[in-house]
Amino acid sequence: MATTVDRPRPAAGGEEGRRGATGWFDPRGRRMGGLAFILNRLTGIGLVLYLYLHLVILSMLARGPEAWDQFVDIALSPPFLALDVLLLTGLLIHGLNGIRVGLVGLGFVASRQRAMFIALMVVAALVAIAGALRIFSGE
Amino acid sequence: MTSDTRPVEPPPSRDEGPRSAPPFVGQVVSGAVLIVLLGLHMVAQHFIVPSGLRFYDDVIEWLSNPVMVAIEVAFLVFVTYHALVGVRAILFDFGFGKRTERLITNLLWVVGIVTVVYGVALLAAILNAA
Amino acid sequence: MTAPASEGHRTARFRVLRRKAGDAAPHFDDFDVAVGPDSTVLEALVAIRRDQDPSLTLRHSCFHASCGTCGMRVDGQEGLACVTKVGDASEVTVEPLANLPVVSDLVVAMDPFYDGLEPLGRPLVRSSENIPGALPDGVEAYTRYEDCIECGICLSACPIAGSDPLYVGPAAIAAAWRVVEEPRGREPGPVMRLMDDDQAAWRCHVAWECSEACPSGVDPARAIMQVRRKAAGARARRLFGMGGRS
Amino acid sequence: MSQPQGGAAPFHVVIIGGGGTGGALAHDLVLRGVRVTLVERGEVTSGTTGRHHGLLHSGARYAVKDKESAVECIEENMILRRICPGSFELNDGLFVAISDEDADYEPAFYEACLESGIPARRLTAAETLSLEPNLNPDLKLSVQIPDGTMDAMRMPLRFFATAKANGAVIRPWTLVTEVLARDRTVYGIRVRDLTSGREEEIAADLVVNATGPWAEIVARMAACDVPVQPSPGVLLAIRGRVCDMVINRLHPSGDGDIIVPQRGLSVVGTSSWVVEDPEDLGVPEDHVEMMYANGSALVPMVRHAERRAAWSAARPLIGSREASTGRELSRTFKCFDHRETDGVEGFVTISGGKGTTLRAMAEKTADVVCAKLGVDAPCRTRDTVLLPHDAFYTVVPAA
Repeated sequence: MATTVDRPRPAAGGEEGRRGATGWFDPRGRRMGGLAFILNRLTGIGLVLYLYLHLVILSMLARGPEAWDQFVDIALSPPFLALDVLLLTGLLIHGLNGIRVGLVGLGFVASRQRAMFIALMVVAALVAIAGALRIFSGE
Repeated sequence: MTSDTRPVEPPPSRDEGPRSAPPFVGQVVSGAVLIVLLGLHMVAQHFIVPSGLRFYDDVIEWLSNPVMVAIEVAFLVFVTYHALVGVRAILFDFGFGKRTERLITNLLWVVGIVTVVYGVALLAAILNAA
Repeated sequence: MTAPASEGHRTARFRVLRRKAGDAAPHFDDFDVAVGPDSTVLEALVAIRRDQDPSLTLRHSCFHASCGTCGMRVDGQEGLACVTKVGDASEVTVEPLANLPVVSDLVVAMDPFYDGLEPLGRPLVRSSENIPGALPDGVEAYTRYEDCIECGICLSACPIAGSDPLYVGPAAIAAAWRVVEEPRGREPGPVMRLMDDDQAAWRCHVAWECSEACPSGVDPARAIMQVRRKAAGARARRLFGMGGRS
Repeated sequence: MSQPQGGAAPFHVVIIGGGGTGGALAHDLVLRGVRVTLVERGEVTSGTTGRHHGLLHSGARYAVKDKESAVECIEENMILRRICPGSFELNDGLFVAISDEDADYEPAFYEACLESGIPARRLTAAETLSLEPNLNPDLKLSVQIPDGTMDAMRMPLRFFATAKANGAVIRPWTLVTEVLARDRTVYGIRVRDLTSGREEEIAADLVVNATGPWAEIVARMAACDVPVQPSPGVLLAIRGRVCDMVINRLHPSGDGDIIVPQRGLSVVGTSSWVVEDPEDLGVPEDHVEMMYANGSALVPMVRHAERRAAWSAARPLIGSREASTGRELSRTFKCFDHRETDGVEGFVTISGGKGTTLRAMAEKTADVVCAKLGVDAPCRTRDTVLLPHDAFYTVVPAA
């Protein structure tokens, strides 16, 4: 898209001035929306990894009741439950922020995006805490 | 008032033919669907199945309902799409250039199809084993 | 009748990122500068060049947030050095804008920024016009885009421009939306077609950094979302056979 | 020594100083077929040029006391409107009488405007307030004249852009370390490229010193003397446009008597004093206070407006060293051929003047330069429409 004009340029740093493909998750100097973006990406990557992990684990279901129920016993141990809380938190952040990105990103309520982010993240925190209590109470 | 002196050229027409709907819209739509499906999933786990969807027998019984199977397959399709478009966006940030980007898109299509096929086959295997 | 700015009440340390042609990597140089309660980062940098190191290169011109040349990163955040106060800081880190090629020290090359505006016919009007009646009602809503001072700060703050050199960047899309909202005789169709693109309006990830960083209140992020809304609406109308143009 | 290779152009002129005057001179000289290299220590327009209040003078300000400057201004005002389309807010200006004393000054002022060729229109208090409702409601009357608002950097940048496109070599970040002379004849300069630290010599048939308030310092490098007095003024930018026209106080030139709307800001100016070192101006807080006080006499809402920036710019005034405020010095410009003033050949200084007259200053200087070099080419800058400012960054220089 950007036109590339071959132009003599006494650049000391050349293209290195760019933050770079891995620079996006550097939170230094970022403002609220930038942090939301970083958070959304990190949770997104985490959820993709979880998706494939989940698909692998589910293959145990095909191996019959013993294999699966044995796994479920392990999965009910506190360290695993902590991972569940992490998963829930990631889902909440990604999903709720996603509502904001979807609305704002298509030109709706753009002027309220900041307030919306704060409100949604408060909801995420509350639901995550409630969920954590419920998960650990063993219900 | 006066205008600029350099003549304003009409922007060059783009020669790439009709473009597909922007991935962003797809992300929003699939994201919205996922919120609904995931909501159903959570409600089902914690309110319909009394002890949560955990043990083998519960799972098998859950899947004996064809509506639930349909929902699971839909979930798989949408979540795979949403995940891989997200991965594509992150990969595109490396600025590889148009050709590599096309390659990435095609590769991710393959990954997505394999994922869905694997998931459906797994579902079939689980139901067969039961 | 003069009170030099160097008559400061205290000393602040400035860590300035330096790089000259031929340097393998940039490095920080520390300078201690006398600052007063109203000192700006630009005044301090000019004092460093005058009193300590004449080889320090930086861009500046108007000293009042109108020319847009002194955009840089102060303590990691983009701003115009001429209106960025030193405040109570005892240490201030100064780096060139990100996402643009470094020419030397704090100087970046601006041509990639202007290249993004070129295909649009460079619609950023450099002076606000004063012809009563010539503009539509509620013109206040439109004129803010004319406040763009082409400083490149939005490009530096944008996380996408940070990694993808193909993205046209916030300023160009804001300029394009100005043409759509207020054509002033231009045909907005081709501009919309340029912006309805996955390297243009659709590339944005809604981080809103550009609008938060803009020293001139241009709000490019809102413009990007307006472009998308219009483009998506046009696509939807086409999809359902209601005609409409992109 | 890097001897610039001449193509068709036989002469090479080096200009020291990348302000409006240097840029306009580069533009003028390349149009006359002279090869030009311009060196500037920082970014172009980073000295006085970029810091001025962005007023396209009608000349009315000088009409009573300095008719020469007034005539110069109105002529250049009309030329710039033609060759820099899009660079100006054609908003006109008002000279507003607040006190009875101001009103008494009006007949002389109005007559002087007409005598200088400045179109002027008398307005009653009611007419004035209908144009600019934020003005002091106690105003007595006003005179409308063709002032305008410009972008202090982008208008001059168009001269640089056009010069560059026509083959001039513009070198910012290039510090002059020595003016090279032999037998009282200047033959080039030694520079340090600040982007790399490399030093080199640039040969020249003639060197022009266009460094504004730095003119005396640079002239001394060539053992010459220029009576330039840096005379700074404080300017104050407040948030918001308190007016759409340029508002001047109708009285003999004084401190804090003008408000220029600039984009979303209003610039109040200016004070005046004199300094020795153009590098060290400072922003005296009492001057800022004075801008607030005098600005609010014109437009009361200035009093409580948010301060966006306050800065100083040094006018390069020509005149006696004994001046104490700078106001008594002429606002016109002067071109010095140092063969006549100091017996040094190959060295010319241009100084004085103001942003509005940059083209005229360049024309006068280019005439002197061309006469010295024996180049017989007319000035073409009156009718050459300039490239837009951003071409300075995007244009690919002719090889």
